[in-house]
Amino acid sequence: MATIVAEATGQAILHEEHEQSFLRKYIFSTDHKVIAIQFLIYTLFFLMIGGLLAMLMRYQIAWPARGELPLGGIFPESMVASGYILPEFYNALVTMHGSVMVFLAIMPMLVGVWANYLIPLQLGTHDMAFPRLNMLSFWAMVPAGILTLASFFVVGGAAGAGWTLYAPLSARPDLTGVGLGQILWLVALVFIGLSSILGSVNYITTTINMRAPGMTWMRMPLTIWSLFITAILALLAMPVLSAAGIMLIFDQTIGTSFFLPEGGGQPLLWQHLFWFFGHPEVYILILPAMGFTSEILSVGSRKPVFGYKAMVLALVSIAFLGFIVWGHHMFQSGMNPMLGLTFTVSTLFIAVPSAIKTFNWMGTMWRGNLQLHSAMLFAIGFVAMFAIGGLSGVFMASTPVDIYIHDTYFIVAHIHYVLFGGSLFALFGAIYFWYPKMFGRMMNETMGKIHFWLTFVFFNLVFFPMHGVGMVGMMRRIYDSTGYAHLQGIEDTNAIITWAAFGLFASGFLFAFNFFWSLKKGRKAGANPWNATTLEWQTPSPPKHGNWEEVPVVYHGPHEYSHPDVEDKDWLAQNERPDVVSPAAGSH
Amino acid sequence: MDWALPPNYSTFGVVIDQLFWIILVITGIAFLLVEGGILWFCLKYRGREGAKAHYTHGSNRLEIIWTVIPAIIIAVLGAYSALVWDDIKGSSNRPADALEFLVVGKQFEWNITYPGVDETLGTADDFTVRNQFHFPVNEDITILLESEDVIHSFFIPELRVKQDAVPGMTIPVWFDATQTGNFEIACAELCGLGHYYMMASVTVHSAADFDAWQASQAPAAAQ
Amino acid sequence: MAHAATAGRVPERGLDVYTQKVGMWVFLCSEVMFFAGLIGSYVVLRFGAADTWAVPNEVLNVPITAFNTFLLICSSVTMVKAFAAAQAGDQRGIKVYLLGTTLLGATFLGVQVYEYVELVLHQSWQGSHGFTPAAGLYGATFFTMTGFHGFHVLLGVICLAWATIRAWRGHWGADNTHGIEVLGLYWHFVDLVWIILFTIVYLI
Amino acid sequence: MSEAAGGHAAGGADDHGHEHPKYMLIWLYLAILTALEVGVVYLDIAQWLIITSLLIMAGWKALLVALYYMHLKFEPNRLRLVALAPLPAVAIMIIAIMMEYV
Repeated sequence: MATIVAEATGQAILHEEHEQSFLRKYIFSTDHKVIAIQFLIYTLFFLMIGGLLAMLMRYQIAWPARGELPLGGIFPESMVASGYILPEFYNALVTMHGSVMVFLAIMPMLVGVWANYLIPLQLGTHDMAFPRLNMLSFWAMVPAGILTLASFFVVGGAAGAGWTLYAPLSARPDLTGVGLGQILWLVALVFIGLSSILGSVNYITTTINMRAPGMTWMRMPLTIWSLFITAILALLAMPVLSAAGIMLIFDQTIGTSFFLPEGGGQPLLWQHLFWFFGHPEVYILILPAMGFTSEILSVGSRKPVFGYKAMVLALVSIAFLGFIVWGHHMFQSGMNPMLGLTFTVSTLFIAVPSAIKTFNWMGTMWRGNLQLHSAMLFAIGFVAMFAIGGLSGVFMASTPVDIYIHDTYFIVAHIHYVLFGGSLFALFGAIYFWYPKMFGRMMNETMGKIHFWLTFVFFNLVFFPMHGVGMVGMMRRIYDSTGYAHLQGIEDTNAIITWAAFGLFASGFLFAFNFFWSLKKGRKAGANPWNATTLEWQTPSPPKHGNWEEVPVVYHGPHEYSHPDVEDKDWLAQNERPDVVSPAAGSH
Repeated sequence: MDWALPPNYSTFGVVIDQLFWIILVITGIAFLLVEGGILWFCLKYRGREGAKAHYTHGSNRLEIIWTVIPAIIIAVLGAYSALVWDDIKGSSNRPADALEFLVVGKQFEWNITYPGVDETLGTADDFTVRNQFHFPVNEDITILLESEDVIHSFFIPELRVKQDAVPGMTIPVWFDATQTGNFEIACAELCGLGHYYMMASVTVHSAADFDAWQASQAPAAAQ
Repeated sequence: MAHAATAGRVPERGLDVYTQKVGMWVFLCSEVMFFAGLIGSYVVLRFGAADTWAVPNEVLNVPITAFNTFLLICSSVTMVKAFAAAQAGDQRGIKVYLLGTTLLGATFLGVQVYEYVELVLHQSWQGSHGFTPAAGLYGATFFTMTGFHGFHVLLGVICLAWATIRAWRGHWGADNTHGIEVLGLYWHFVDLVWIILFTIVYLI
Repeated sequence: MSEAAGGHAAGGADDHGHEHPKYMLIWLYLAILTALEVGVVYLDIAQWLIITSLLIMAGWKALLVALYYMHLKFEPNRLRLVALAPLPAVAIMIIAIMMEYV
């Protein structure tokens, strides 16, 4: 390992090796790595909660008239009565599954965990720009989580107006039967917004201003690029949601009528504000996953990322387009059809950068030396599943087709191919990949591979048939589909989907077991188990407080694998001095 | 379950279905290309001891190819979609002499107001029927969609019609059924506890049958 | 090719602007979007109800708010003066100007509270007594926008009070101006938002 | 180079090596514009003229604050870029929502 010559950096990081209290070290820590691990545990917990809600929902969809919910007795009468899931609880399940997954599981897992963990390490700095704000961004999530869980147990139950909170349904308790639950969720949303904004300020500032010497923009790993762009999206989109959410709270509590037509307000205004946030949010949920995938594919293929610059440009253009396409969620909402025209065109063009990325990922694998470990399998799985999710998006972008498939299960299939097959696959990959850095031990490979194949098979069994159910015309969020003439004959498919969903949920526990088992029993990892080039692998696992003995100096691009001039190994760390490692490389 | 769109009974449905299948073919080809490629690469370039990957940072020519080709396909698709969309929803294409109905959604029913024999809304012979939508075949139909409380969505799968009903707005929707038959209006937007049973029957009559039905309803409603 | 050949390059130095200032500007970007959400909604709602919109100076007390606007402008100038004093190492200037800014900000808040109380208790609105957030879209947008601005002023005043206490402890000086500049950025932003709110809410 | 990592080196002092902007002059400017704004409202001229002039004056004041008090006039372009970044998003949002009334 090339250690950096002191004069090259001019500055050594002060090591605060003095004893910190347990509270300061593990609970109210300002160390970005500890905060990332806190986020990881938090989000894995809510991933399980969100999954549990989905299981209850799937049970109801598959067997709407059966009752007999297993363990139904443990739920209060207001949720499950004599084995039957009640419609009000079903609406809460639909709403909170979406809300919890988007806001408390996937988004903080992509950004809270990995932006926190990777930005300082991959950029070669000792911590975030504002460590205390960073700590606050985690602790703002805690009340959000508590309020969310508590909302299930208040009078009227948890929010039941869908995760999109369409007013007036979300604004008038008399129309849903949900009062306090809706307000609690909105307050939680404001906390989430605060957390996300504080986090984003940190990520952006750190990336702009605290890169290690030599870490030029075009030497940043694609993970950092994607997290940086994501932070910009969150920074500009989240405040709009906060503002809209606060107005919605006022509509419910102090008698305003921003979104209530009786008082002159406009329901469509809510949708515009929500989707102005919501579409960038969709990219917040996928861009980091794209970054992890690029990184893992490059390491696992032992090749540089194919078309690095094109990848960066594609990220930037997706982010830009992300702000001008929100109307495609509203094609059938009654907005001005002229707006529909503009939004169709801008939306379809998002397919272009997405295609560029997909082809470049394939280009990265092409003529590689593929190491098919669990992380790599999930990354490849991401590309395969994201492709399906991206392609099914073309149907919706084409407005006439959207007339039919809007608000059907086709949309449900699409969003899950992107958010589960996309984001969550990449997240599993990222956990398998960076776990050794976080905890110093490898996760068990055999369990990892079994987990991948179970997830892959069950995932497709759950969500691919939903395209068909959607084509038949099954509407989203219905408690019981059996009453409709056009939905006759889909019961068996729905039952198959539900059984597969149970399998998918169960395979999550294999992952959880592997996660905790490997903490103690996993193989010791060493600093760089994957022979990777980026900076985080050039410091011990787990890195000490402050990350580096001396700030690294960057000499190379982020993914220099299998360089022909490097003789003895197939990788060239970003901070390896060319004259020390390979004189030949210098003359290249 | 058939993996198919339900049979189509409207004029707009023809183009919508056509577009659906066109996109399915295009995306199907892309799907095979990508998934096949991934599978092939996984098998062909599986890691072997001592093997070294091909060192490349990419190819500008390839980047241009796979930017331009999708962009062209997308542009054509976008232009065609926009034309069809304008045809179906553009306010300038609203049929002038259509038979008009008022449809008001509320938790959890559809109230349809019929124009009566004089074929105009807002006159004395109008009458309202709950959860029953009757109209004649092969005639331009325009419904004025409203909502009393929350957002609902007016969805008739077989006619390929879907439009949100937004409180405070009156949204015109037009279509033309090509065959007689019995269908259902479903609510496609979560509207509360009874969302799942917010359905109404749709009956497409021949012109003569519709007149007869309307005549049979009108006296009852007039009282 | 991002490769060894570029090793001799002089490394980038970020923005050449110190980190706290970059951070504050980035944060202000999100504040811009927050107020854009509120102001955008106001504009849209007002267009939708243009014929029923009340004439501002028939409901709101424009002269006293104009005075309040003037206070906020004064507080901005004292804020930059405090920064200039810090750069010059003028300890007395730092204390005086920071204290002045704090007091001006607090007075602004006081006047706003007075305005609210008057509106809620004594202003008549469409025949009934008391102009509250529930008074139609007009009341809703008015109280939401000015209320959130007031909340930002309150946060600013708290930070300013803390900075003033630090000034008395001799914390600031020619070698320590960053805190004042960054706080100033926030404060001027709050002023800037008020300039826009005052115009569109009270005057137009 | 190490400054980039530490982030503390580019000091405020050398950022502001220029002559101080005339803070009091700007203050006077702002005060006069505010007085004018309030005055315009009471003028007996066409509504659109009042609104346009008010918006121009408000924009002018906002610009003065941003350029002089917030020092954007003296900052490097890189920082101005950060400051201006959200404005296109704001414009897009408001214009698109307003299209509901077209």
